[in-house]
Amino acid sequence: MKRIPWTPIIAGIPLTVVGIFVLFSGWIAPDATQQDILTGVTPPGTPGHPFGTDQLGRDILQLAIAGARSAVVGPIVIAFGSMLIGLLLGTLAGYIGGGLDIALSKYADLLLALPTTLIALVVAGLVDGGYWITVLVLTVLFSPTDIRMVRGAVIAQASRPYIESAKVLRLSKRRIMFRHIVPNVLPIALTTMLLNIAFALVAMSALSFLGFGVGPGTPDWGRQLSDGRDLLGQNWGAIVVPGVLIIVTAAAINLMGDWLQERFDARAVAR
Amino acid sequence: MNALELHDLQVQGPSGPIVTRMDLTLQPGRTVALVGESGSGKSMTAKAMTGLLPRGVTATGTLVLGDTRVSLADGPSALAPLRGRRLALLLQNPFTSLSPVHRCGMQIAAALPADQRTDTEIARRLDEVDLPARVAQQYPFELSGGMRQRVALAASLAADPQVLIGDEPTTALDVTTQREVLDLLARIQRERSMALLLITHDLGVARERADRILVMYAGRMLEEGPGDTVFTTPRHPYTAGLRDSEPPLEDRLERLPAIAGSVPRAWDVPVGCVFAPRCSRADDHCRTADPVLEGDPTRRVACWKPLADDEAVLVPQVAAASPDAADTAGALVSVRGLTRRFTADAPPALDDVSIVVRPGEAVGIVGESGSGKTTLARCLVGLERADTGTIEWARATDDARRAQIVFQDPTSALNPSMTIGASLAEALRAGGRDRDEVPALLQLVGLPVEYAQRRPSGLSGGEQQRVAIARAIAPRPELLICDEPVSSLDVSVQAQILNLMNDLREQLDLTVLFITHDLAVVRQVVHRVYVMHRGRVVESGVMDDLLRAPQHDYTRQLFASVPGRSAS
Amino acid sequence: GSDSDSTSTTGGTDGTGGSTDTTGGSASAQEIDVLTVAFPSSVSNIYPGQEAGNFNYYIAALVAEGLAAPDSSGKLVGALAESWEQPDPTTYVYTLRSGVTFSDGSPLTADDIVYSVGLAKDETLSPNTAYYWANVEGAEKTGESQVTITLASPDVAFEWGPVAANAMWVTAERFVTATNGEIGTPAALFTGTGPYKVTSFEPDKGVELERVDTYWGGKAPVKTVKIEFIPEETTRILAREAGDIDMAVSISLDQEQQWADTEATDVLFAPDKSYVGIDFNTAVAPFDDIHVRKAIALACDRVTYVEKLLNGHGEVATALTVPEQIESVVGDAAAARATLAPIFDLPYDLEAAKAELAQSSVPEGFTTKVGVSTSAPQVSQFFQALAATVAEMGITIEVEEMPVEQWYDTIGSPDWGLAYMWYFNATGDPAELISWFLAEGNPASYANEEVAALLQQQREEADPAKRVELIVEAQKIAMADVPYVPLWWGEAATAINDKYTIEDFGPYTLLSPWTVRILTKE
Amino acid sequence: MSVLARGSLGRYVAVRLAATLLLLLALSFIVFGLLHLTPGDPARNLLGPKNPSPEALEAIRAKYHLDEPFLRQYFLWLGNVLHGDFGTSIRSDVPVTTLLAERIWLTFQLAGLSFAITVLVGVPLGIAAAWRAGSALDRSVSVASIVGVGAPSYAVGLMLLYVFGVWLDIFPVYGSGDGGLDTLWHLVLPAITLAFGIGALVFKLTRTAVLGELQQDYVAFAYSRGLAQRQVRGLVLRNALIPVATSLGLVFGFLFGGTILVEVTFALAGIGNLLASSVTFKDIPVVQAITLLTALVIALTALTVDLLYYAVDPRVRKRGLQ
Ligand SMILES: Nc1ncnc2c1ncn2[C@@H]1O[C@H](COP(=O)(O)OP(=O)(O)OP(=O)(O)O)[C@@H](O)[C@H]1O
Ligand SMILES: Nc1ncnc2c1ncn2[C@@H]1O[C@H](COP(=O)(O)OP(=O)(O)OP(=O)(O)O)[C@@H](O)[C@H]1O
Ligand SMILES: [Mg+2]
Ligand SMILES: [Mg+2]
Repeated sequence: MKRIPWTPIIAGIPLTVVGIFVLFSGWIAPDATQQDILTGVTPPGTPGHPFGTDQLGRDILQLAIAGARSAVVGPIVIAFGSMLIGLLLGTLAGYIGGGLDIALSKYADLLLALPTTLIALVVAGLVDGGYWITVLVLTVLFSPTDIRMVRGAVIAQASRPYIESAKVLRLSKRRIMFRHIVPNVLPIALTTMLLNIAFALVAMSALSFLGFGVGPGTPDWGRQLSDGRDLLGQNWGAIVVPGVLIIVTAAAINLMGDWLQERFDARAVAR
Repeated sequence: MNALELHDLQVQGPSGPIVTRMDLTLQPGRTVALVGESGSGKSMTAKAMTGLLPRGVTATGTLVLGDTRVSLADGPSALAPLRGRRLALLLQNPFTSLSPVHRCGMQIAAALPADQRTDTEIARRLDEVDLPARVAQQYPFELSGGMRQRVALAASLAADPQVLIGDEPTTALDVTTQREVLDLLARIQRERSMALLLITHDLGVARERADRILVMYAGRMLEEGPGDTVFTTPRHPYTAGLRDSEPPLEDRLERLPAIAGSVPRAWDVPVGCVFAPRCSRADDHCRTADPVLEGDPTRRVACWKPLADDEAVLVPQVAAASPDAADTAGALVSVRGLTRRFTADAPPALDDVSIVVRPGEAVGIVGESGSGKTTLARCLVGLERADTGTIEWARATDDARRAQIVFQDPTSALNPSMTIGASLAEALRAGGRDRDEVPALLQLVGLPVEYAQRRPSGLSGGEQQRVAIARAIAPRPELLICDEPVSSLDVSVQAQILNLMNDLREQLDLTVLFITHDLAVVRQVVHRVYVMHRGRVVESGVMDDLLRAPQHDYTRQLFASVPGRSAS
Repeated sequence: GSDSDSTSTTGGTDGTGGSTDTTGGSASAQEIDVLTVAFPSSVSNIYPGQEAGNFNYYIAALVAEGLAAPDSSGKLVGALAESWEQPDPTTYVYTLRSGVTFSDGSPLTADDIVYSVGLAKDETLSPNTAYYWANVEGAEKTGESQVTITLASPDVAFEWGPVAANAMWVTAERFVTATNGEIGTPAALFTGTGPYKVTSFEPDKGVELERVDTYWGGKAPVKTVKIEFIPEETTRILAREAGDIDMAVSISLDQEQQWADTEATDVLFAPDKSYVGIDFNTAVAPFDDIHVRKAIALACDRVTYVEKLLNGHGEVATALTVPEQIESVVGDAAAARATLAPIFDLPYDLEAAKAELAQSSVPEGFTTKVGVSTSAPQVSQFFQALAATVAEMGITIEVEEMPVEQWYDTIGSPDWGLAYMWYFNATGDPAELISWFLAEGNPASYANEEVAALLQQQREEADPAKRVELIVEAQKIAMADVPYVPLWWGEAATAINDKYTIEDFGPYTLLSPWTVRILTKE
Repeated sequence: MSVLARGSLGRYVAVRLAATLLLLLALSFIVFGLLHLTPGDPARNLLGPKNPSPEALEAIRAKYHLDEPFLRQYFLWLGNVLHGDFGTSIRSDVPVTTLLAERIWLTFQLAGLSFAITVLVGVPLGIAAAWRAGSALDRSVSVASIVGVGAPSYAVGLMLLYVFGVWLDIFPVYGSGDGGLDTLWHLVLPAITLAFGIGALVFKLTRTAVLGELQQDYVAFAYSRGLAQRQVRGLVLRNALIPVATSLGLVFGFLFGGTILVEVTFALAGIGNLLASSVTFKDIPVVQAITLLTALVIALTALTVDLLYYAVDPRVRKRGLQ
């Protein structure tokens, strides 16, 4: 008699929906970027526009559906990328230790010390902004957190007997690190990653807010949200739709994260 | 009036029953021993009685403590007020039962009545368990296993409970300490007329200490009787089997008569008698009908074909001599003047230690806890650097095949995220062997083959240790170092493992450095021993000679304190 | 505000800007203890000579004055100078008003004026106004209360130089030396003859001003003016909602509706003399081809943009000059618009646009980019809309948003063939923008002798009416080549506590001592 | 044996501080370089969208050494810094030190307050939730935290503004008040906004850590000895604190460096606000000063974390900090 795992179901539904948006927006929202300036802003409930339109007469809902891709894919890449960096460098730093450790943690400090806006702006200025550049920058800027998390966890694992047995088997450092330690720090890394996806989602929308996001005309939740702020008076849909999408998606990701984490050995996470 | 009564305990695990139809009675000042193989449900019984079952495990039944009666179905909260003063539990694993970041003194004081939390009181409590006052200021990780367990004992006694449940409280201790601790327990018991439930796998301890003995198997109680008769005239074939597996100190047996097979999981026990599959006397009736515990209150047995007195006597086949001394060719490894000092204030862990191990030899190292055995072992396998001294190996290349080690603590010795199969396969590959030897390897250490798919967390202590041994021998190392390999195992497994050791030595002409505190055990395996004391080697020689005429008085004391034969 | 409130009715490009539509009912100058005003962005220096931007002009207008000042119709009248005459084209003689004192009570002297001219001309102390004085030889005291300013070459536009709205704020040397050369910084502040004196200034936080009771122009109704910098528009609205502020200048037209719906709030609109238009860099292909420029110009549906993107607050621009700059010369608002109408008149016509492109060097279309300041959302929307329109002609316009500072670099840069200008006219001089946009080194790299000659002429033409003709003529000729596409003339909206109103609120109001005009409704 | 003896704490700290200085040096160069690579010309920015006169541009460039070659500019700047002179803001012509003085303090208060909120709310809730895992409290707070992580800070900020600033009219809507308690009062809403997402993270980390400890044998043993909840909590928390403490160190750095959005939303004159505008303006001296300041704060918090580690974990103390 197995209990129904409600959490993944509850979290799964919105994620599936967003996933569908990402994959099939072309079909679901064909005229997302279709302008109709003569219509201009219309409130929610306008015929043909359940959530109204923006200044350029674009349908808020379709725009949001089309916006899922750039809103979600980037953050996932960021979180996953920074986790990989974190796992690699964090494990090296924690297990090999010594000069490498110092070097790596200095590197992490350096990254942590850089003001995000500055980097974002400089890169925007250098390479004409660009979505993937922003993603790359954020990946790098997110990694120090993962590096430190992993490093801490690795140091905790390294002194345990099973690692010592592995040493006695004269397994290569590489194997000990990536076959033995990494799987046991993976839970904490994955938790951080899932949280990072949510953070990256918000971070990217925040960059749009400061004017360093995707270019105008590109459908993107963050972009839509910051554009929508001006329309609050005329069409609340413009801010509510992308806002809710961001919050719900991030929440669902976290929920999923927690559930997965509980399925991992909680002990490994705490150590 | 009874100090504690347990009626019809049932413990339910997530994947099935763990303990079934268990009841027991404790009298003030009396000791009841609960013996059984690992996985038989001893710890779960203890945890159920204290309301400390892990998540997902529930219990039913009634617990009567003096005048209070608690239904275990009511959950842990019902037992909370009783813990400490009424009954306390001393856990099995001294390595994890103390908080790593709190000073020992503090952890003892925590359970003391508020007004008694003074340094002098703590010092007294430490002294009670024969620890110096300085330990109060030390952290658990600075102490060896034995010392930790004594700290733990002091802590569990702090609130002066009426009933103490010791879950293998002396498993990790060496004989001298074990005797001291057991004597200590007995004394405290007398002083407070405290009831003691002693969970152990050491039949010697049970026989020597218990007024009554309960024998558990696969979550069932198979036999109950007075401490002096249960093993002299066992009624249940299983009890007899246990007794026979126990190694004698006097002579070295050709082969320990171990019980075949391994313990069934508590939930996939066969229909009929749970022991039937391993029982030589079992017939169809045994395999179909489940016997209940019956007989007069003093002597109860759950068996369709109990042994008669004459069938119950033990006929040991004594071996001709101790294993032949190996050809005194070049040493496999020779250690000279090894010294290791961890902290400036404490005495050195190793103090000018020199030993030699020759190919094919089985060498023992005995000594009390804290004497430096583990440190020496760690130095040998390169996990610890010695301050001074040299280690010379016959095998030039420093690879997996030079030396392997089996650790004392099984619970953390296996990678929690790897399946048993993966761990073993890896070890095999490290020794240049093939991964499809895994099933053979598992059988070799007496584990069901399906275990290859399991992860360590699903195994009981003993099962984990077997895996650890399997991993250590997988690369077929020239030297196998065993640091207390059987100290947390029950006798039948121990017997199997000791036989295994000897088999392995013959099959793979394995050289073994066997570290233990149990002379009877070491007796069965080794030819020569080194006796260590406070980081020095105080005596060494051929086992038999040493037994016959121990030179150093520490050695004498060691022999004297072997359980089973009362100190007289 | 209530729906009956006429100010909340949007739309209507009737182009009769300048007329302030405030709620009816009589109002009078009553003592107001504190007036809290929220600016949408901070100033880092309150002396406009140091830093560009509009908002320090609004602050300086309360603190210091020039020799002349525009009246509500944009006509220059005496300020610190009672009167002035022009004996010859390069000489201006100003007669100072008597009895003027600085906020510390000390009297204003001719030497102060001379010093202030020097200050405005100084490149390091006043980088932002120096260019305006480049043509000025110098100023000298030619009498107890008389100052003479001489120019290198004739320039009738100079009259607008010594005006607080534009390029001169009179102070005294001693104030500047007292703060060892610093002006307008939080430490130094800024002292003038205006109706208020600054009591505190914290960048990104705000400015506090106290009324000067000795002001020659009489006692202003507002005792203390608190200026707060609140960059986030929604926060500004909430601040008004909570009654923490009385007034908000240059509110976002997108959120005009929210402002209007805010409790006890009126929204006043007035042209802000701003010009918004496309710049083509005629030196950069394909914009060196007039057909391409025409094609794009014809594709601009300017009427709709004003209607939709500005909610009708603004009007379709037909020239570089804004109507308010000629209103006082040609008579009234309507006449001004009539005069400017013929200068640039290419109505939206997609077919014509396609035809133009067909004749061009790139009949199949082309790809270009345009840099838009993040501070100009309507412009971004305009270009997105334009991009959508011209897409079907095979023209791809990539709109890139960037910080305002990076946008400056796009102006007249060879990397940006397509750019735009959002220009705030400081003066009422009809030649203000063209003397940049049609003169040498203009962002369009546009050159035309005929136009150049006309520009030179108008500089010397003393008769305003004739001068306007020259200016209009010059623009007609130039705009025929479409180096620029005027899009719209902007309107500024100001939200104010409906207890108060601003006396004939117009394009020049905030550039003159505006708090003097705050009235309390009966 | 001296304070700087090998392996001693004193030496460790000294080494770390030295390393931090190097870090700052490297950072200053990188930022200086990056700023040079960005498009835009400060002198031009000063003039705004006007017809720039070459003379004026020249004069400004000369005044701020913008006409010098890159390396020379950098070393000029560095030299002055070593003499304690951080230069003058190009944009406002005010000495950087005076410009930063009270802004730092404000941002510091903001970060500090929201750190306090994060810790005082996140950690206790995390503990409580782990203690009653699966309880209503646990579920509800977990859900809240889950939403919290996802909520864009400016959205949260505006929401809080509307509810507490306008509806309930408890807190001021904007600005930083006039010093002392009033400022703290003004900072409450911004601080909450800032603490929202990161607080959720801290809550999760704490919960996870405590849950992990609760599974340990020593907890069961403690209970079996009849220790009171309070005492057991003491044991568990000390153990759980170690992973949590590290994260908290990062948190403060994160908060201190991440105040921009909130400062803009709530119209606060902090360094975040200043940085945002100075970067786009290319006001090099200001950006340099703020960057280094942020870096310094972050480095110091990191050091504090390690010292905290040293204080709470005897194993580390035994091993000594490397
Ligand atoms: N946390 C758990 N959840 C579910 N089942 C468990 C858990 N821990 C142990 N078990 C199972 O319960 C059974 C009894 O375990 P228990 O620890 O009581 O055995 P034991 O007699 O104490 O063995 P040992 O002598 O090794 O301590 C074992 O088969 C084990 O697999
Ligand atoms: N990492 C360590 N730090 C400090 N002291 C240590 C450490 N490891 C061991 N010691 C000390 O070294 C001495 C010997 O320890 P060791 O574990 O070798 O003894 P042992 O013979 O293995 O004891 P046991 O039989 O209980 O395992 C003990 O007094 C212990 O306190
Ligand atoms: Mg057990
Ligand atoms: Mg040992």
